[in-house]
Amino acid sequence: MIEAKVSDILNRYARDESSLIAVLQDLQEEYSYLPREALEQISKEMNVPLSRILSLATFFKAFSLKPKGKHPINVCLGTACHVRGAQLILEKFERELGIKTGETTQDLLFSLEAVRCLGCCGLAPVVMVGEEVHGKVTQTKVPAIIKKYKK
Amino acid sequence: MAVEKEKLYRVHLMVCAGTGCVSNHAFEIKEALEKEIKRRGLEKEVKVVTTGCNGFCERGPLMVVQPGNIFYQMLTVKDIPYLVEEHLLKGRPVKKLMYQPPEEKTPVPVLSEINFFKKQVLVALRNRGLIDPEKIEDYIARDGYKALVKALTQMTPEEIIHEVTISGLRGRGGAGFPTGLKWQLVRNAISPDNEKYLVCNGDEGDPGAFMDRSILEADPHSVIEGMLIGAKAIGATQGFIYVRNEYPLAVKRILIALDQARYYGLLGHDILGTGFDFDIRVVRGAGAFVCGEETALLASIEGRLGEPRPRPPYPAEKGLWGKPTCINNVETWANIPVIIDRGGKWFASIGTATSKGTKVFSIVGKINNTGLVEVPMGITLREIIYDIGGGIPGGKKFKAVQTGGPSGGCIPAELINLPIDYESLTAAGSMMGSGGMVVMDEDTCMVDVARYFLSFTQDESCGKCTPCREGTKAMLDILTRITEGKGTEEDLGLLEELADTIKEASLCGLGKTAPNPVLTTLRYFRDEYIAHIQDKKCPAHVCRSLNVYKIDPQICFEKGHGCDVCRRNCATDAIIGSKGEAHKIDQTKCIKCGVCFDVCHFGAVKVE
Amino acid sequence: MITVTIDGKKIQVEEGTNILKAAEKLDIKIPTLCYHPLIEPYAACRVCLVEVTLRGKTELVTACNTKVQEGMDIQTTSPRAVQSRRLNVEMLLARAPAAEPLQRLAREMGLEKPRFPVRDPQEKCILCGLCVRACEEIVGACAISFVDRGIERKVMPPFGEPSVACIGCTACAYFCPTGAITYEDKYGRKVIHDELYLGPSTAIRVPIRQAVPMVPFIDEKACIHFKTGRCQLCAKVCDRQAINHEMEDEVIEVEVGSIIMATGFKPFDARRIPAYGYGRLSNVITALEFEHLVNASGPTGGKILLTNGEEPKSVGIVHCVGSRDEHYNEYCSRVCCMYSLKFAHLIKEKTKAEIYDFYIDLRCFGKGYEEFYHRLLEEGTKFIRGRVAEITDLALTKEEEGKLIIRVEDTLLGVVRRIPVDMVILATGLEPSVDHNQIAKIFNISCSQDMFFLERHPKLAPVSSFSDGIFLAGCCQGPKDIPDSVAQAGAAAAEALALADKGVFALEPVTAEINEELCSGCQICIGLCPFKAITYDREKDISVVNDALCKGCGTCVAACPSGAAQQRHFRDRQIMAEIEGLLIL
Amino acid sequence: MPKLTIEELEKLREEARKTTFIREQGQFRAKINVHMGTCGLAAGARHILNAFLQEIEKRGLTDVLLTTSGCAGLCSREPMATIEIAGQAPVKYIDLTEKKVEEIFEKHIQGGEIVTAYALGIGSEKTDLS
Repeated sequence: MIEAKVSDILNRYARDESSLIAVLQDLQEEYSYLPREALEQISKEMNVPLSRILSLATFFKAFSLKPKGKHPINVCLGTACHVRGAQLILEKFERELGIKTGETTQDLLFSLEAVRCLGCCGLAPVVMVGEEVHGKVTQTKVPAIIKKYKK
Repeated sequence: MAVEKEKLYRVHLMVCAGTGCVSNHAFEIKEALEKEIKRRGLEKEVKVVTTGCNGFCERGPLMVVQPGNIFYQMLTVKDIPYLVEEHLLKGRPVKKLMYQPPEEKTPVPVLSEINFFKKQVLVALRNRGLIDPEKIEDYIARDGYKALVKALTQMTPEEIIHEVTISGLRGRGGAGFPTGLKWQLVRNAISPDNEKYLVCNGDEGDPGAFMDRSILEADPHSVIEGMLIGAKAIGATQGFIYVRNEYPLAVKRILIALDQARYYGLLGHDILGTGFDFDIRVVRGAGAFVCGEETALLASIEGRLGEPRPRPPYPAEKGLWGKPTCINNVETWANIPVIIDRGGKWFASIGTATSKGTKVFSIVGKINNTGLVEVPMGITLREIIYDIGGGIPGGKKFKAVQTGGPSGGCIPAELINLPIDYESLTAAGSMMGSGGMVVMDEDTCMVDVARYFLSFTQDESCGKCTPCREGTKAMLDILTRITEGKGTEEDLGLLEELADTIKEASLCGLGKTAPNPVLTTLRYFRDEYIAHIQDKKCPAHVCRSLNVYKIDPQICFEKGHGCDVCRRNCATDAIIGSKGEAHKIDQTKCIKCGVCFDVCHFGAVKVE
Repeated sequence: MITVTIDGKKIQVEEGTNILKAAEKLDIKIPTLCYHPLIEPYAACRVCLVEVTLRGKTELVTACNTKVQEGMDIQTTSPRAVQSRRLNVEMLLARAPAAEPLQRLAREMGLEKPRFPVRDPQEKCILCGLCVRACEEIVGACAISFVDRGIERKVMPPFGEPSVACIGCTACAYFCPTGAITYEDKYGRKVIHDELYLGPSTAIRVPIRQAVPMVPFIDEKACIHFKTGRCQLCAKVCDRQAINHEMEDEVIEVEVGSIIMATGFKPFDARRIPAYGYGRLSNVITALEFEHLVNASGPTGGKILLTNGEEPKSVGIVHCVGSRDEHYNEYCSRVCCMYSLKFAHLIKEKTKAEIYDFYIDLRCFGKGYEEFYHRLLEEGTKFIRGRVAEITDLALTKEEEGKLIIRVEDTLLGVVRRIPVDMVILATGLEPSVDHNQIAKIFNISCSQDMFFLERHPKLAPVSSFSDGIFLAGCCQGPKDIPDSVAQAGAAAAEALALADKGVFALEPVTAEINEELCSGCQICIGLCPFKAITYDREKDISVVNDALCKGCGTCVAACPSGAAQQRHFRDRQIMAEIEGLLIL
Repeated sequence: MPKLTIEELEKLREEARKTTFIREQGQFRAKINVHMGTCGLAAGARHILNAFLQEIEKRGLTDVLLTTSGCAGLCSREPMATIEIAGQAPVKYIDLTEKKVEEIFEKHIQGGEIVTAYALGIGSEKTDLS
């Protein structure tokens, strides 16, 4: 299953090291994390040492070695959001979901991340759930946002 | 990809589809417009065009009606039927959907009359709001690829470089290296197999800055054309555009633009029949601020760890795969076609003696008109903040502006008449950077801001060199201590000592500039540090550990009649009281999240 | 050449030299941590910062990766440089307080304790990346890498598990300046992680200690270069450029007039006697191992130590291991008695251990040997006559605990004894070398019952073989001590020289010949000739005898069905005449 | 038509300009304003507008601007349009039909000659505002 998917991703690119990041990005998109078997297969088929793949996978923020929740919540901590109180929003999410930043809820529904600038500074503070952007968020709006995705 | 013959419409509705407006449901507005236009039978007369970012993100979703340049803002789906009937059917622009400056009573209908737009001079952003970024024909109609034709048929590489040199264009990515000189270096560099590369740095990592994103979204072809001209000048055959993966829309639009350019033979072999070859590949970043540093960016394109390496050798001598490589940022590339088309002299006539042309800034933070502006170099801070930015919301006092992102510094209110150019910003202890401007008012704590930026760089440090990896962490620890009221006076000395060494000893630009926010705030706002250390107080009530929330029982009881809203919203059951009586906060339980302060309609909750 | 000024002193260096090397020439030491001359500079630790002024611009640069330029003015001790270096060391010390080179550097700079919080007092890794770079650049294995970033950065194999890419070369540990990467000494080699077992620990070594000639060789099975195609560090560091990885084994053909066989012996494998516990009990060692141990250039520098690093208090030496034993070799290996006595003497000299010698007969046959034996008796070595039955670590009494117990019948007293000792040396005998069978076949040499090469005559031709021009020397002919070997080798050389000196060789006339007219070309004789003296002449369809090779054994004559093969001096006619003569008597 | 030559690129530019010129804030030679209040619409202003649009498209003009506005006040003479040639006073035409539009376009906009037969008057009303 994973093997076929990975082959499919690998076929989109030239099998040289310069495509490695793109391959990992597609893999991350497919699974919401980088499964170990997939990395081992990529290492073999692209002829890139596993150690190098691991160092990329842990260096870049876009990659995760652990499965993410169905609805990834990204709280923007960009400058504009920070001066408009984004840290408090993040902490509110932590309290509401009962997890720390970087973790995933037990039911695998939500994972919480802090990100640096989503580029919607006009709407600060901004929270992105999946693909959807919520602008001008306040602490009191947080429970409603979570509720919306619980169904 | 067949090209349909375009029909003439009497009205074009230019709907902004930049990330900001898309986040504000711009596509729903577009659908509603199309539906309503069809319902009214106007589909043969009125065309809806999606454009890239218009800049006035604060007011999104935005739409401009052409002809007439009528500017609509903060649209909702509900407004659409009325707008179509009134404006498009009856020809009566709808006043209530227009922009009304805070200080004026009447709405301003015409875009060019709005202060936010009035003072701007568009060079890099020349096509914003005027073209559909997904249509190459729109770009061509606005003199797109005209400069390319000129460069390919009438100019030698030396002439192109000469033109860029006399334009005085300096790198818009931050360091301000003269572009013409860089090109000359790459042109002169010897490559064993004659291969040279060209890179567009679109890894815009500064939090609060989004000009590169905006250009790639609104006018991708201007970057492609700039790179084509650059390729001819330095003798490159392959280019790369490195874009943050956090900018999906920009990636999508640049990919479409590349396809279109290839379709018309503006990329690939034998471009426009002139025998010139060049192609461009898009590389998506994967979330590392340090990849904005050129050597780290190159490593990342090669598929290696985005870790800076010592310079020299500079990329101009040894870049991608060891070949001479020219790296310029998105905005720099977008300026090139105009310079070639209108001449370097024309460009040099804008701006100041050492900083020529215009610069795009994103103004965010405590400001009325958040958005993206392009202004001539040398404009004063006051003009940007008050004339364009519309001043500080809520009549608060302007305190400082932070420029240059995490690498920059804070410029205090006293320097509001500072002209904006590379040299004066550096003299003030900050830097041009990529052009992010974060405006701060009296409610902003400067220690917290310094801590914020340092936590950013500390988090983004790649960890290769000691001063950046260990030093930023040590500084952050100290700043955290100070914001928690545990700082000592020796801490300030240690901070300065660390800052000096990190600045001098770090390997790359990220570390070398990381202490700037701390150094400038220490320079201009030392009293705020002292207040945190000596009085254990945060004057702006931002540092939460130093805050105490209290409820004024009199106001709570008399004005609010003990409304109980604060108690219901309190996360930790720290508020005692029931409906109809004055409430109290149990300080042992209070986590200082400030919700009670936010929800109280009567101003009964006070921060000390 | 480029002229630069370092700390006020002018010096000329070659273009492309880095500041570090240029300063070295003036004996100016700049501290470094992440730099290694064999690995590309990384410029990460920043403790080699120096202040450089060039064309009016002064800045701090790292000495490891900055190349000198004409007119550079370099200050290695400017306050700015010293301050930055010091703070960098202080910061690193907070990260890795247990790293020794760092502690030393800090002390040199007058730093006691870092002013920053220490996260892990046991930490040794300073993230210099030498291990990662060595594994990638030099070894080419890429088994480890940096993971995570910023303050969380660390070095790890993928997923923190032993890596399949690891070739177990321990280069990472070798380049690690702080000892943060460790390995175990196991199976006689350095082991980075347990899943790997890959031959000896160093690829370049001298075959044995005190080998003659004392020349190291590269073991292809262990050499990194032959695994990954990289490394070749040895070639880089060898001043004389004596190392060539491209060199291959080759077959050389030499035409000679005579050959001296000196193919030696192999020591008896003590594992074949399970009762002695060799290979199972760690302090049971063979004679050869003891020689290594006691050698001044050996692993312990000549000290006699047990595996736990202590000196033995008692040592047992077991004679006749694999010799004079009908289960293994019936012959006496001749040298064991005397080297055992030598060992006893050496142990006595170096330790105060009690020594037990278990012998069947003591054969001190040479000149001065008996006197040596008497000296040993005087030194107090205890000689016990009897074949050792068993060596065990199963203790029966308290005294025996933690010891090796030698069970033996003392035939002089007629009792079975259990003697506890700390170390047992097995005096292993001598056996024919591993490939003696093949050698014998190639050179047509006969072997005696004990499988050593057979001399032509034990008394009259002790150094000749049955093949003319092939002589025997040393242990290939039978167990010998050094004087005997040397004497025999001299004799063999003299024999060979005698042939060479004459230049001609008189053949024995008693050889076979084949009558061309009678030979049917059946080739039966060719397969039978033990000296490969008969060849087949395709043109004439007959067999032909090579007179120089024929030894006149007569096999072909007896076998020839047509009577074409005849032996000179012993033709059928002559033999019949002899028989007739006998019958007349 | 992949693979443009330089001439083809210029042609493409000309083509594209014909439909996008109305976004520019440049100088237009002529401006047509069709009055589209409720009464105008009832009287058929839509058709008039389309007729003007077709004329512009047919001739491939990029310097004539077509806009709309609300009621002009003279409801009985709708549909109406105001035509303003740069540098000249605006002219109001009344009781328009598609056929009249064709004539006005040809003579007035292209030829510069006011079609007095359909014109209400020259110049605009005086207002206190603006």
